[in-house]
Amino acid sequence: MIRIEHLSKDLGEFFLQDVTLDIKNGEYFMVLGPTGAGKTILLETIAGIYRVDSGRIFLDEQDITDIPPRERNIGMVYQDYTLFPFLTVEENIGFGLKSRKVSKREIKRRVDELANLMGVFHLLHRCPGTLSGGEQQRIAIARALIMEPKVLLLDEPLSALDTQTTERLRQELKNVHSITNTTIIHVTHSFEEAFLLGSRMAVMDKGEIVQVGTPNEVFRKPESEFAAEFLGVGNLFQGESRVDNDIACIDVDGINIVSATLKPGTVHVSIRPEDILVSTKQIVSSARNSFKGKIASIVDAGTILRIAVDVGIDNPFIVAITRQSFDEMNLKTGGEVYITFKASAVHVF
Amino acid sequence: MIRIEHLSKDLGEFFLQDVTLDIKNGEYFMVLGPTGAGKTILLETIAGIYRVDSGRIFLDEQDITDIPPRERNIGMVYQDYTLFPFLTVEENIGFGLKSRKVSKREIKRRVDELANLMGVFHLLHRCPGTLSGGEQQRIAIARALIMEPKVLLLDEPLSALDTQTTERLRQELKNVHSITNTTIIHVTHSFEEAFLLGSRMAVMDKGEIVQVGTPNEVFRKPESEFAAEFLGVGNLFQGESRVDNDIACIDVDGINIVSATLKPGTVHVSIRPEDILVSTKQIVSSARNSFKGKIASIVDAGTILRIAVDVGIDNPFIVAITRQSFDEMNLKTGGEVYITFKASAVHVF
Amino acid sequence: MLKKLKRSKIKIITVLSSLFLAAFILVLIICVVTHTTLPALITSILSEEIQFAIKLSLTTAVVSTVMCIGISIPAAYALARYDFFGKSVVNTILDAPLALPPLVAGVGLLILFGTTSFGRGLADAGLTFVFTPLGIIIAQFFVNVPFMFRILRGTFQSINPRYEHVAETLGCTEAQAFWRVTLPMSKNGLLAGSIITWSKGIGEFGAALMVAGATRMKTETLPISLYLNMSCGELNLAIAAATILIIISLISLFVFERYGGFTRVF
Amino acid sequence: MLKKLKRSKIKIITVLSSLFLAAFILVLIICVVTHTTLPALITSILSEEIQFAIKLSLTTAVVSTVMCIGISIPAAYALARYDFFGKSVVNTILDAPLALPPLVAGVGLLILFGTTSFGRGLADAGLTFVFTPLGIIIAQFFVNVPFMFRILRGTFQSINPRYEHVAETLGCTEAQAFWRVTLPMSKNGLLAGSIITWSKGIGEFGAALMVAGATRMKTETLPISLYLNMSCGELNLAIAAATILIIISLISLFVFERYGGFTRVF
Repeated sequence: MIRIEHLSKDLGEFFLQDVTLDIKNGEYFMVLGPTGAGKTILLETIAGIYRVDSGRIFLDEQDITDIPPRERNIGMVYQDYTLFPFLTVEENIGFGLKSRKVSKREIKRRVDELANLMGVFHLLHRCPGTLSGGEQQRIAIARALIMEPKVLLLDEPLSALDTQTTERLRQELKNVHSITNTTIIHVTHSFEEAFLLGSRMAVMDKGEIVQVGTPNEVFRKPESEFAAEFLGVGNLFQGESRVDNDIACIDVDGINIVSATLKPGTVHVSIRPEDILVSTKQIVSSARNSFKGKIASIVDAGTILRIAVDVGIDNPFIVAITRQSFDEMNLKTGGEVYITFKASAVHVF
Repeated sequence: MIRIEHLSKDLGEFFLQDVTLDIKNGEYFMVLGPTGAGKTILLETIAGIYRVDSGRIFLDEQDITDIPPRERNIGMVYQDYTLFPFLTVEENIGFGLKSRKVSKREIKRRVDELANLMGVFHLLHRCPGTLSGGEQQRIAIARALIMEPKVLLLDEPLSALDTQTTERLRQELKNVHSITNTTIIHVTHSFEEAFLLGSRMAVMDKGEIVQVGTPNEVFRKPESEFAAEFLGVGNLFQGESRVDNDIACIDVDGINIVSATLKPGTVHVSIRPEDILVSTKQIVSSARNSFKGKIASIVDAGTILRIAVDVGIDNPFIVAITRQSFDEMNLKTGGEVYITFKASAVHVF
Repeated sequence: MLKKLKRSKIKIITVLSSLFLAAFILVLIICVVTHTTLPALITSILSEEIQFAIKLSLTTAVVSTVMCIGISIPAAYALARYDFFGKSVVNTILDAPLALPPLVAGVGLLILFGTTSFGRGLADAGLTFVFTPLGIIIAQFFVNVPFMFRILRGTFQSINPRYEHVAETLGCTEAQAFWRVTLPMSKNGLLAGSIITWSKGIGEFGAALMVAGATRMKTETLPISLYLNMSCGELNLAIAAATILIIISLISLFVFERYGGFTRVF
Repeated sequence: MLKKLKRSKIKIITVLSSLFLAAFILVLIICVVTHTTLPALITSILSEEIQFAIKLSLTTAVVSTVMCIGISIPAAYALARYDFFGKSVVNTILDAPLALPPLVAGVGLLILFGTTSFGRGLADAGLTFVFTPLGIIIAQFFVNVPFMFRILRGTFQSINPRYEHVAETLGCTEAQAFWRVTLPMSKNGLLAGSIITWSKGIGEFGAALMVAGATRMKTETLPISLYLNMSCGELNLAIAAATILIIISLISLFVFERYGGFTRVF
């Protein structure tokens, strides 16, 4: 639907280098990368704000490389909301339709509709300056959506918000996507966000796309050292969490992982490889999680070794241990071991 | 030597409230507190830069509350060095003696001496703007020391420096103190610094002194919730570290703690209570540290319990476990348990 | 207490200096406005001559301010947003009238419009600048345009271009984005710039004197009126003109500072 | 390429506006300096009258600049470092001469020194300001002191008071700390302020005209000379005066911007 071919753009501090991407119709596509990776300039180039140095952009097979932003029908939402401070919320949301010379009545109708969808109807007569970050971001999204864009570009839309608001807005973004079925390109530096929202994702570094795939693929098989480092390769699982008696019990492919984070429903679970103990005998201890498994592989990384332990679920646990421990315990591929970790080491999101 | 009685000073954003302190001759006194606790204004009031609202300051039994800074003979070194940019390093160090109308030859002699002591002799003809933070801080200290002050006030002297420079300068501050035997009051927000340098310390919060004592006393027995919180009460020990074959072995009162931080000599060791496992049987695992001990006390803190385990050294280990673990293991005061923690969980400084 | 006083000696001296300077300025202004009696002042203000001067001053200043706005908006926008060859040279040249004495600017305008073929061409087309109110307008424009330009450049620089970018994705052309977003957001800067340009235009003397001369009831603005009446000893009329000028300048200064103008000038 | 041009239409228009404005200013300056021939210019500059005007302008401007420095250093220091009752009022009053037309300031000075008992007292003591070079100095001082004041206030504000604190712990009194630390650190601001005050002093016309009058070879500064010679058609002498004024103002502007003066003014 959007096809980007060999796109390059140099703005001095930020730049894009030979970016090629193919984004499908209705996809929720995430772009993940550290600060300065060129994520924002990628969006701005897609929106038509900067002219490309070289390369082509196609939207629905039409070459849009040289047409101005207003003819592209691509919506853009910046991290800092950029609501027009001299207009009311209503006028902000209706801004785009006014450009299109839509009748006042029709504008009113559409604004009300979008305001309802984004839950900002009660704010229509307020000025943006007095609103919270979450409210402003909702309005900015409504303002973009009212144009019924073919593609909606979100530039770190959640990064300036507090945790609670972030979680609520994530859910709303999911809803917006499923209701409007708009293609969304969402830029973020949060791995969690990419995982929770994206149907596919790209990892960017220094103006280049280093990997594209489903979040799961990218996470399981990072194709470069940068991706591995940036994603903090470790143990990531999906499961069903039940909260009971101040503790959460998460069913992951049949095994139960206990966590101190009390979040029910379908969740993701991650455990840092350094937080897991390996032992050859079962441990009775204060640690709430203990599983028996087989060593699937051993990777020697100098003073640290990474051991993959298969405990009978889809993906093995990765455990990092020191060379001394490894030598003392005499571990071998295929050997039977126990892995143990505390409930507080289980990160749930 | 310095006696501060009921000192109050209100500068709006920062303030002191009824501060009383007694600092002995030749002491290395630390003042620890978070940003905004009023640490800098305490030093500035001692130096005489601000007039007090109420209270008295005595230096060697003489009331100095109302005499101007230049007659107090108290040196001051700020965090941001405040070297005079239009003077050479030599002129900076000699600045104070020039005020005292010391002869040029004598100034030259003393500047050379101090520059040697602080290891900045080779920089004497440079301008401060071109020097590194560590060099600038050394010069600032030399500039204060040349006045042979009765008291040297250091306002977070190491906080703007990188880790390596910080460690070197810490050692040099120790040396300066033992060579010159000047009374030093050193303000910091780093607990490590207070522990490494201070013979006594005060904890400040919101313009008040909340506790005074040796670093060990303050750390072991925080007298307020703030102090406990700020100091991050946990397991802190001193020991001798031997580095051998990529691992450090630290002798603490006869037991050997293994750490991944390779720092030899006399060191401090801390382990977060959450990072320690308790078990009723010995664990054979990848964890490098395991000790047998007796439960000395159990403190119920809601969903978390803090268990003190005496392993035969001066201070018990504090272990934090969840209520579930506690109930399952049926732990009792006096019971025998094993504590286990990984080498990577041992923080050495 | 004695010690306290002793220690703050430098504070006392410096604060007294500032008070002395402020008093000097205040006394001077009061000297002018109290130099005549209120009835005489009112009579003078209502005189035909002063009424003419007020009207001429107000209209020329309004026209020159509009001209300043008209050229400064695009020029300031170009220097705030775009990079182009010779940008820094243009910036420096646009600062020049700030340093140039107004009298010299007036002589320059007189030569340009009075002696060159360009000026004669304009005169043939009906635009005579020499010794006419048009000359007053061009003098005010030339002297004040760098102020307006600097204020607007600062204002545009302070507006994140992302606002324009968003407007473009919402169906605006670049020009529409400027008109519908950037300009409304520059309201305060524009207001502050306009008021100070207008006020300085009303007070302009040296440049206007050179180009337009000092002809009673023809090119007699308030400063020219002040000058003419001081010259021929009509003190009441002179004070009336001066008083009106003081009131206008103080009110504009107040409005200007209120809208944060000074922070935008440089 | 055609599309590219079309899309950057607004850039082209705005950049052209700025170039047009710069060209206008440049042409005007060139008009003045090329209005006479070089030999005539040199002869005029060497004439007794212009030589007198140059000397008078330089000396009065130097004296008034020194006076501005003398009062601005303590006044600006007070407003940068201390809080005192009436501080914001003092700040506002010190801004007033920026908005006041110089002509009005001149009338005020004339009334203050010419008609009040204070002025007569000064005259009896030998300090006659009216129609004397002393009047030129006081006029330049009054009009320019707010510039100097603002530049120095900005400079002092930008210097962390901790430098003075440290100097005091190193044996300085407050005054010594200011003299040995703050003043050397203010060098650039002081230099920028002095050059612009001096340059503006040399160009001062309206206020000086009112207080000191325009008497040939007595109160004839460069602007007054320009005015007198323009009035009586001595074009070569007038252009000579204007050319010197242009050179002085452009050089000062260059020095001023080099020392970052504008960033300190407001």
